[in-house]
Amino acid sequence: MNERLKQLYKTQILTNAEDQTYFKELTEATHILEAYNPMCGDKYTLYLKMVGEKIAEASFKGYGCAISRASTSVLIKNILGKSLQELQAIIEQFMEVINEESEKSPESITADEELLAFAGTREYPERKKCASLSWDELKVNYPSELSAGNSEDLELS
Amino acid sequence: MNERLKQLYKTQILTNAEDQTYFKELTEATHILEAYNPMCGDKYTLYLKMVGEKIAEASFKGYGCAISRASTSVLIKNILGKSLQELQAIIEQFMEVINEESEKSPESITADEELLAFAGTREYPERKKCASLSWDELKVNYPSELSAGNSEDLELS
Amino acid sequence: MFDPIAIKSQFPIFKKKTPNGVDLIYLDNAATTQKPQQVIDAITDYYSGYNANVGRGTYWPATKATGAFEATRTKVKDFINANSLKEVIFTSGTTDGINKVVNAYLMPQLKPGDEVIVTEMEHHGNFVPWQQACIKQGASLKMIPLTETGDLDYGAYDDLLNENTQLVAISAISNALGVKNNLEYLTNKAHAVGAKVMVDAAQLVTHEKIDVQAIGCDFLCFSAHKLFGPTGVGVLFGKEELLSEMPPLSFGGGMVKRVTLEGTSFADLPAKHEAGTSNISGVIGLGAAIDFVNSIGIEAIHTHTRALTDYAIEKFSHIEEITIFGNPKDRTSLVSLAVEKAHPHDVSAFLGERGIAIRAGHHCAQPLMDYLQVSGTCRISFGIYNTKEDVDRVVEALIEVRDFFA
Amino acid sequence: MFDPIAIKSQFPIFKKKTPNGVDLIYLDNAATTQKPQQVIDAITDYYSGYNANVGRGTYWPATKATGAFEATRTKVKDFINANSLKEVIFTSGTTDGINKVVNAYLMPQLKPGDEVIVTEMEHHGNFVPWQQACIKQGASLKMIPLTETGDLDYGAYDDLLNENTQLVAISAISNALGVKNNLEYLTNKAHAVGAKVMVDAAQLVTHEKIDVQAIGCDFLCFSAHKLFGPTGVGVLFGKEELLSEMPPLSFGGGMVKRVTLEGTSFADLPAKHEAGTSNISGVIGLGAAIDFVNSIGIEAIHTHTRALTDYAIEKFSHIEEITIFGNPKDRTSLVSLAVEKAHPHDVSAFLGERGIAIRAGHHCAQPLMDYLQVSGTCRISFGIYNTKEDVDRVVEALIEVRDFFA
Ligand SMILES: Cc1ncc(COP(=O)(O)O)c(C=O)c1O
Ligand SMILES: Cc1ncc(COP(=O)(O)O)c(C=O)c1O
Repeated sequence: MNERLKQLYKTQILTNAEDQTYFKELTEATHILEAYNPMCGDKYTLYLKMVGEKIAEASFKGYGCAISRASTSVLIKNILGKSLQELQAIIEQFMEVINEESEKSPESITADEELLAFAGTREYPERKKCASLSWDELKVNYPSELSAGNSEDLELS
Repeated sequence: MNERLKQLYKTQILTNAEDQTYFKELTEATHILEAYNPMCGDKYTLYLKMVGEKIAEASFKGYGCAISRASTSVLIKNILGKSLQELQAIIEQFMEVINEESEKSPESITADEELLAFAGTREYPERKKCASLSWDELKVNYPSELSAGNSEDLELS
Repeated sequence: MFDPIAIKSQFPIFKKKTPNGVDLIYLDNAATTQKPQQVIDAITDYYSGYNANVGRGTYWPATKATGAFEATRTKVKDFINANSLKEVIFTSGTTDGINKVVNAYLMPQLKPGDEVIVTEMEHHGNFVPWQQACIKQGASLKMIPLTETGDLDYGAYDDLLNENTQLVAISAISNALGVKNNLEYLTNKAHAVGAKVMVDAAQLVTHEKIDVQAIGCDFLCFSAHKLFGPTGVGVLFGKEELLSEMPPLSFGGGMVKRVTLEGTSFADLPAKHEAGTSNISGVIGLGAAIDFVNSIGIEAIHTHTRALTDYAIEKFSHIEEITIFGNPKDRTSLVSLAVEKAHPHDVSAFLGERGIAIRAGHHCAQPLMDYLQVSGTCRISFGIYNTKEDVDRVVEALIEVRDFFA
Repeated sequence: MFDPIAIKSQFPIFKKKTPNGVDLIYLDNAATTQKPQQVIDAITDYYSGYNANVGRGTYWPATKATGAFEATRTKVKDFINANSLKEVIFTSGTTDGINKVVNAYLMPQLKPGDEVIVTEMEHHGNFVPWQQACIKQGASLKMIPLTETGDLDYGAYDDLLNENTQLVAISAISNALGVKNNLEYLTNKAHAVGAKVMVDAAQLVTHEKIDVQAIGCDFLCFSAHKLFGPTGVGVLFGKEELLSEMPPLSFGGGMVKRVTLEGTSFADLPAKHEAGTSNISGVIGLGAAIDFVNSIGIEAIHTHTRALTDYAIEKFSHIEEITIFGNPKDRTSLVSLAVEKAHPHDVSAFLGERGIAIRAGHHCAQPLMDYLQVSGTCRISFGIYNTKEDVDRVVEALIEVRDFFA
């Protein structure tokens, strides 16, 4: 097997993909978002419970490949307890780690091994969306979603 | 102007195109056919009155270019008083005159100048359908049409 | 500098001779435009280099194909100044887009007593679908008449509008007269009574900048093949609010979230309205066509084809046996005419002999032919590769036709 | 002799390397097939040499384009053994054909109490349109269940049929299981209760001879892009009697006889059902694709892809961690499988690294996924250019995936 791919799937990703800690529904969620990749069908529901300005609790459910699942798990882990302001910074940092056009090396952006594991997608444009799926959803929709909430269409999905 | 085209439109065709003799409705028609070329919109209604086995009366109305109108006029002229059997032979002869793949020269097929005038379309594939429009309609539809009659959709056309 | 000769050299068809051995002078641009090499290459590159279905596979070349396909959506959005990518739906052409809006948007809400307004100059593609919907639902189809000059009768339009008007469907430019309609006016008035507006931009797209936000229309359709792009692909613009509220244009793969025996939930915009495998090579080719147009500049194209139209009118009007149809305030892109004693098809045949391709017939606008009281016209429609010399050759040919049939 | 290597050399994409620098092993043929040079050339020749709209102009190149366009109709007629050219309607694809039949044929007559039957293995394209029509009209959608082997439960089908059944919509070959259905049986039984039959031949067309008269079906659809042809074009076959009685599939230019404000009379078949400018290059490309298939022989293709399917099943079944979905009596063209512990998308990503293009996901067949109780599968679908060596390379790759995720 190709060493580059093995690199990408290295233990960090497989471990996080199998981690069940945050893989559950959050019945008291104040905000529910849906990250969906129509290209492959991967889909995650993200549950957030805001208390004041902070994300007090978070979890996810859904279906997808090892990369998207691991990245969603890592996302949840990273936003817990954070304010919306902090959230934005975290998301931007991650986006830069996986951005193949970034001038910075991944290691110069963060020292977090779990985040760095996804830098491998810099060489895999096809898998970049897997890594960023849930992060994109939060980035694009949190300003409106976090103020309004949105569970439309979720009955069927 | 191109001499070949002038040849095609030579007096025979222009004269027949302007001939009003058969350009009328036939209220006592026993059979009505519609020759329509969707490519250009040319359309002729052919009226036939069968008495016994013979075409006792015939006429046409419609709209089209000089070639299609002349050929329809010549068609009517040629089938008047003919039996269905004779009709078939006349149509086949005309088709051969305009058939660019025929091995026979037009002059060896007929001596009728009015029919020969259309031999020019052998060199004009784009105009062949103009020459054969009404003839085709009669050829394709007379077996069924002449036994059943068909004036469907004519109200609007 | 705008140089039609240099532009023409990018269109491979003009390197061919007609069967008569003469150069092709193509003046049926309103029917379809010729294709520049870069559009043809875009299609060939896709089929030869990265052919795959889009929006599904995670392998190369599927990812590359999806990228190229979606890149066109961005190009279209910018080209027509839509608000977002969600407002750009790929269809198989103008007619397809209009039919789908009729079926999915209008039909479910149209009831007896409702009214739909079209114009007397509409192409059948923007006439028959609305008419048939009205017949089916017991609603009324109203027609904005033309004045003597061939302009829309705007006063009559104002009178037709009322609170029963559900929708107004109008061509931006008539494909048979070249009349340019005042879309902003028509749209504003329609909105004032709560009616929606569909703009048929089939002819506009290749001659003038489209700005859907400036027009304010609710829907707008065009076909790629009239914009130097491939056949079988078009665009439906719709305001996001409408597109997201209305039922899907059609149903199938790629436009669903979840399907069970009992029901289906639909994907978000724009996927919701794009069922099944799209015309992928067509969409990619449309993207190349937009790049091509942008490289020349739509304003420059507009200036050029309008100048040709003015030049042609001026020239034709000196020939007494020629009748030019319409004399509107704002005419562009084409001229419709008749030659005394010569049937339009014979005129087009004679011109065809000289390699001049024009269109004779009713131009899919029979109500307009009824208004003009003719069964057809000769239409000379311009594109970026045409020149004043082309017009001069048409004039020569028309004079000979006139003399022959005189 | 059937020689897949020689055939493959006619497909330019296989001369390319993937971004990883390896050869492409294309095994997503059920999604779309690759295009041979002669199909690409047919499209290029049209755009470069005789581009014009069809069915209208009397000038060259319009006459040549019309001839090439209509020649395809004859090729399709012979290819599917239709009775006449009137039964061959060009659409923009399978999904488009089905949606249009639903709208124009089924909807106007469907009433509460009526029933429509589909199968549990349908592609969304032959499922959601019927479902939505039933929901709209208050009719019931019934589903033929599958047996444990993945075959249709023919006994259950017999029980579902009754005098309320209006239509039965069935795939000829399931795009997710490769099950071949007994079309003659299904059609005969449906006709016995007076129901019409729509066959979705999207997968059949490239693997087996279609004979609409032998099947006896009322409608049949397929897409050119799964038959080595272009995207954006497909065929709807319909029995002449039905096509001539039903209202037009859509409305616009080219399908009318006469249009007035009050009403419209429609053209004869097949023009009646083809509104607007068709996908001309697509239709011409489809003609070239049929020529290509005929030059090889559809029987030879069938033998080859079925042998590959058998070979793959035999090989995969030796790997314990692989689950092959379905075990039907008649399977052809593809294999759907799962690798223990590895998500299908990860499997396809690993295979993609080696230049092996397979499809992972629900294959637009969510009801079938529910039946299989999975969220997706890995699908390996064969085409004429595939070989046993391709299968061997898939086996190697699957073993590595298994080991990696173990
Ligand atoms: C069985 C089946 N039906 C319908 C379709 C839809 O075909 P298209 O996307 O070309 O409209 C497909 C292909 O995706 C299919 O496999
Ligand atoms: C004004 C107008 N509307 C609609 C159409 C139909 O476009 P298409 O045939 O590409 O669907 C045309 C072109 O024929 C047109 O000129």
